[in-house]
Amino acid sequence: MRNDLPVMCSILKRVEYGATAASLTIQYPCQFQPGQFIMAWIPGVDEKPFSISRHNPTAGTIELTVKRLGPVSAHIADLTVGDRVGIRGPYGNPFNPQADCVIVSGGVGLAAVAPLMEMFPNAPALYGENSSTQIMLADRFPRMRIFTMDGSAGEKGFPTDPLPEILAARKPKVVYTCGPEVMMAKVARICHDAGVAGQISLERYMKCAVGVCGQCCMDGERVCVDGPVFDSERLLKGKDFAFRGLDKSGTWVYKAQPE
Amino acid sequence: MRNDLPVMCSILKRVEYGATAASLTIQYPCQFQPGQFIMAWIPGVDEKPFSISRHNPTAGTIELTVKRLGPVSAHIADLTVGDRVGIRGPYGNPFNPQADCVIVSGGVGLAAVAPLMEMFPNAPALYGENSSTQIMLADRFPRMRIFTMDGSAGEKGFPTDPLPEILAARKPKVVYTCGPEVMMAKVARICHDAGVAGQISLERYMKCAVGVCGQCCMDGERVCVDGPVFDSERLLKGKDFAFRGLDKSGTWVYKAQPE
Amino acid sequence: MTSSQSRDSLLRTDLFGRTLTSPLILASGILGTTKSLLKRLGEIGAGAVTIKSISVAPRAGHPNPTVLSFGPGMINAVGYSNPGLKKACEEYADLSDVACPVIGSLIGTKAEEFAQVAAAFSLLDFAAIEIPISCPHTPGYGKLARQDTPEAVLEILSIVSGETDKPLFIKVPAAAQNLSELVDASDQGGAAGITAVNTIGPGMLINIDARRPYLGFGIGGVSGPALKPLAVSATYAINEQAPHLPIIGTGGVMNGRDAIELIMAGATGVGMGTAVLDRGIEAFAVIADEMAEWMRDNDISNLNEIRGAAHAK
Amino acid sequence: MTSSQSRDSLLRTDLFGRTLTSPLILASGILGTTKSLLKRLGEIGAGAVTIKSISVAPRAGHPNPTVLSFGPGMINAVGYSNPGLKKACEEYADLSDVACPVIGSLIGTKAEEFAQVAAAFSLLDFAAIEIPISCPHTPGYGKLARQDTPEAVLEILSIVSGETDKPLFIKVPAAAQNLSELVDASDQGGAAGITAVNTIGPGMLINIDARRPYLGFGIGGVSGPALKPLAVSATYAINEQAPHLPIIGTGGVMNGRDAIELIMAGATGVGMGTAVLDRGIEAFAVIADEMAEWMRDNDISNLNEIRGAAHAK
Ligand SMILES: Cc1cc2nc3c(=O)[nH]c(=O)nc-3n(C[C@H](O)[C@H](O)[C@H](O)COP(=O)(O)OP(=O)(O)OC[C@H]3O[C@@H](n4cnc5c(N)ncnc54)[C@H](O)[C@@H]3O)c2cc1C
Ligand SMILES: Cc1cc2nc3c(=O)[nH]c(=O)nc-3n(C[C@H](O)[C@H](O)[C@H](O)COP(=O)(O)OP(=O)(O)OC[C@H]3O[C@@H](n4cnc5c(N)ncnc54)[C@H](O)[C@@H]3O)c2cc1C
Ligand SMILES: Cc1cc2nc3c(=O)[nH]c(=O)nc-3n(C[C@H](O)[C@H](O)[C@H](O)COP(=O)(O)O)c2cc1C
Ligand SMILES: Cc1cc2nc3c(=O)[nH]c(=O)nc-3n(C[C@H](O)[C@H](O)[C@H](O)COP(=O)(O)O)c2cc1C
Ligand code: FES
Ligand code: FES
Repeated sequence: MRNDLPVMCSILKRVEYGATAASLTIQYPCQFQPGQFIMAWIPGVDEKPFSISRHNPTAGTIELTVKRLGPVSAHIADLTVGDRVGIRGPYGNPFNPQADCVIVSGGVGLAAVAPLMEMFPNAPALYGENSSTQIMLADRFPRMRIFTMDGSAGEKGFPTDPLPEILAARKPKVVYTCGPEVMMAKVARICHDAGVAGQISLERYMKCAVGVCGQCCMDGERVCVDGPVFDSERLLKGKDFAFRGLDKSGTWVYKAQPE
Repeated sequence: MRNDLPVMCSILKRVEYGATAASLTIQYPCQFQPGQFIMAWIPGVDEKPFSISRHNPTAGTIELTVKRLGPVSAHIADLTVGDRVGIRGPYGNPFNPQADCVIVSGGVGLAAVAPLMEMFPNAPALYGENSSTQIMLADRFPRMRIFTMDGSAGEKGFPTDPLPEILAARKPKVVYTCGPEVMMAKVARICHDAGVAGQISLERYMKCAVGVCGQCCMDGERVCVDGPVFDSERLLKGKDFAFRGLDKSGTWVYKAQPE
Repeated sequence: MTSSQSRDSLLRTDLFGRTLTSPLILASGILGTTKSLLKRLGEIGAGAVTIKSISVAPRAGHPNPTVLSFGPGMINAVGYSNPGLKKACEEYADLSDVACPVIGSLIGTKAEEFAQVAAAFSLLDFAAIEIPISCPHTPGYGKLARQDTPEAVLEILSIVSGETDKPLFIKVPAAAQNLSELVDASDQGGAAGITAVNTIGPGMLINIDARRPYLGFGIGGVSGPALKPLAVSATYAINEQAPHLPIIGTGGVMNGRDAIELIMAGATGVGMGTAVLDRGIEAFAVIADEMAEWMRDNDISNLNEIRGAAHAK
Repeated sequence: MTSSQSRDSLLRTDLFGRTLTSPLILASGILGTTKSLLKRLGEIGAGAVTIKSISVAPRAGHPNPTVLSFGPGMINAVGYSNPGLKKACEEYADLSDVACPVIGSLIGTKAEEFAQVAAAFSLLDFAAIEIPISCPHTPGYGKLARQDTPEAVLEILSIVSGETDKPLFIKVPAAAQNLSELVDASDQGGAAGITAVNTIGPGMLINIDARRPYLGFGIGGVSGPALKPLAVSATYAINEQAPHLPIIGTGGVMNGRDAIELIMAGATGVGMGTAVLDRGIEAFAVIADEMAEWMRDNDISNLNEIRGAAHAK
């Protein structure tokens, strides 16, 4: 069996996005495919999954982009250069990268698709936030179309708004998406209607990240190893997508239903 | 750490030498260098070290040549085609093979040097037994000089008798020897006097065969991993060679002194 | 003739009054969080599946990291996270679409809790109930609550069997000094069998750069290859002592040879957990294939022919 | 400044009233059969060496195989083979040419035997005496004779300390349910420290083709990487409970990081056995180098700075 214990890694760089989020560049040489995630451990606190938002194999670094949502994410987003964080991974079943694509993200879901946006700079990239203060990675991706609900930056509305039109016009091979599950459900249905494949990166509460504990179950699949990237058609056929997930105790928590 | 558990292996062939000994060909693909040994396990009985007397890498076989001395060796020598025996190894520090050599063996010590005799068919090979009924491997090595104490076969006397003369005549680079320790002590002194290097394969009671249990100790070295092949000069400088060895309990047993 | 025998006919195993298609049983705490996972495991070919242990009240478990692979095995301190009895009864209310028998795993800190879970489980379609008295890392339960004594086993069995007629399996600790007493107590208390073993612990690993234990809870239990010798030894000893008690031998089974090893030690069922990490969720099919192949190669047509075969005659 | 500190000054360790050049101590039963081996280990740089355990009468031990490497660790059932007290006293009569302190390991089946070995050892130049009450596979000794109870520990300590003033170390079992009681008893009985841990067992591995346990004795104890979590956990717990008792943390140390891990758990000395298989007899030098390198990289100038560092504050 492999030794897969978290390794303490130094933060080399830190970029802040308003008060809500930060990107951290971390020394952690590894193999990586877009869509994969690592487990980040704050000793004595907790350990949670985070997407790799950028990989630099030459420098041996990864970047995490973390939104402050609760104590763990806040702790990680607060790490400064020279601090160390425990890392294990990467884990998970990646996106199947195809150049002829459209990329849709919402909130910190941007982190998961950022490596695809870097790989395919010419693909349309739609990214939504509630408001201008939350916008991340704008310097890195100057060409992405930004949507805010309050119209305080970019276009007003949801990143899914122009999607049917774009699909009709470009007929891409695939749509990649990561973000709030209501948003992804919308993407899935739009893809279905347009006859375009969708690849959806899901989030569930994770413990082991290696397919053993059953914590991240949805529709009998394990998001950590069978996912996090799933075919949208497969998700639409199941019953848990955009419907429910297990909390820490293994109790089903029901999600806000897609309108 | 390696998995080094004995594997049950089939006996493919069996050759008997009078009532005292037998050679067994065993299916056991492995890497091997002359001088190395394996541990042979009879489940429910015991496990003991035996030299590999022949290695056929193409067929994936090894041959053991076993003299009936006690219950374990008798049990192994009695195995017949189709029986299985547990094997782990090969173990030990091999001979350093040089073509310009002389090979001296006594009794079942022949097993340890047989691969060298095969490798260097033109090197003088001297082999001694008490009497004709004990002679082994004579078909495989028709050119070896056989000595018996009772003169019932080959030349009468010890295989060490002509050694000083041969060394003086050929000035070989090295003498290889395996056999009773009194004989090997004689070889060591003859080599020393002639200024020729000697490589001596020792036997000690072994348990682990991997350098851990301390059972096979002599002069602070472990015969199983530091040996079984030692430089004769190194042995002459120590105090345990041809003097004593540990028995099963770890008690020193003193050997018959070389005359 | 044997050499063409089907996997199912080679591996068919009678346990707790059911006939399993394979002796390979999902161990408790691995994947057994939802019915959808049990269903998937049944389709893959597990002989039976055990649910993650259930307590009366929901438990969030220990903070992460809770499960880590460290080379010789895994170390875990999940801390019995579970949704509690009420939600579990909803989840497992209808097990008809799980293709194999389901074993309920029941935990409690005191008499009323054992009784309550047992009574509720009794109404569900569980083929058997397993009672771990042996967890090395959850306060209030198992070893940390000294449930691993013969007295505690007798008491728990008497409470539980007062509430249900289902076959009861006591899950014993690894390397237990008092194993024979625990087996006696299980037998006297009317257990239908023994699951041997739980993880070995308490164990701890420290990240020296962080100067902290890796596990959120600090201590945990070791499973996987590191545990196998303890599982084989316990199975062998229990089978020697109480040959009439079926054993679910559990610990470190990673391939078909390991499974056969536990059966030769005397196991009837073979629990597997950590194998899912190394061999994937398909382990229950792949390892069954490996067992069948070994059996065909060795002219064994039924596991009964080799059960306990390693015992000195 | 620290970054150029010598290995010896980094690793210097005070234990049983002696100053060791390194905390790395040869564990009992590995290589400690002859004075010539102890001498070699001292030259290589072991901080101290423990002899193979000695009983009054010679013991041939269990039949072979007695020591096997199985991947996650080693399993052994040597069975306390030893030449007996008389021969041992001859072998160890003069230890002046062993460059490091030598620890005598003492076993017995009854009071007179403990007394006899202790009295004889008292006259030898041992720096300390270790008493394993924890062997999982030798009838008459350790766990198989229930020497792993607080009562037995108190009795053995009172007998042995009646015969010798040497510092006494009680060697405790791995994953002991009663560890805290054993530590209390050791402390009350006047032990100078604890060695934690012995091999975990009973363990068994079966060769399914032979249909037989691999070990000649059937059952044995597991050492090496599989054991490390149990050694770390025991060391941590003992240090938490009795911070005044020095601990020789032993189990699964294979490299410098493992040794530091035990020290952060609270160990003063670090026992090593199985490492000799993987890292060679030079392990005592190589692993000391690895420790020193980590210390320099982390600006640690003395092991006291990190001893017990993993404990929750
Ligand atoms: C595969 C995977 C990849 C992930 N990648 C990233 C990433 O790149 N960047 C990142 O910041 N996070 C990512 N996450 C989420 C991350 O693991 C944590 O769940 C998140 O940071 C919240 O953790 P916390 O402990 O700080 O907050 P918690 O204490 O868990 O939650 C605090 C509050 O936030 C709410 N909350 C938690 N998660 C969400 C959510 N996703 N959407 C809306 N509300 C939420 C909770 O309900 C709660 O009210 C990923 C998760 C998965 C499974
Ligand atoms: C590295 C190594 C390689 C070996 N290679 C071979 C080999 O190729 N073939 C082989 O047959 N044996 C070989 N041996 C010896 C073998 O391991 C056994 O020791 C031997 O077979 C006797 O074992 P036993 O249990 O049958 O007899 P035991 O019960 O150990 O001994 C029976 C009787 O024979 C005596 N005896 C034991 N060994 C010897 C000996 N070497 N010389 C004289 N008397 C002895 C004993 O004192 C006793 O009286 C080797 C040993 C070592 C250490
Ligand atoms: C992550 C994890 C969680 C576990 N949870 C439980 C549990 O809830 N109840 C239980 O009885 N055993 C639990 N166990 C123990 C397993 O059921 C099993 O006895 C042990 O892991 C040994 O089997 P393995 O080596 O095949 O994993 C758990 C083990 C692991 C690895
Ligand atoms: C081959 C072998 C023999 C052992 N013999 C003894 C012994 O005689 N006395 C003893 O106290 N411990 C004995 N032990 C236990 C070791 O001293 C040590 O506690 C254990 O091996 C764990 O350390 P390790 O993982 O570094 O090997 C033995 C261990 C092995 C592997
Ligand atoms: S997080 Fe454990 S199975 Fe996915
Ligand atoms: S036989 Fe064990 S050290 Fe050589």
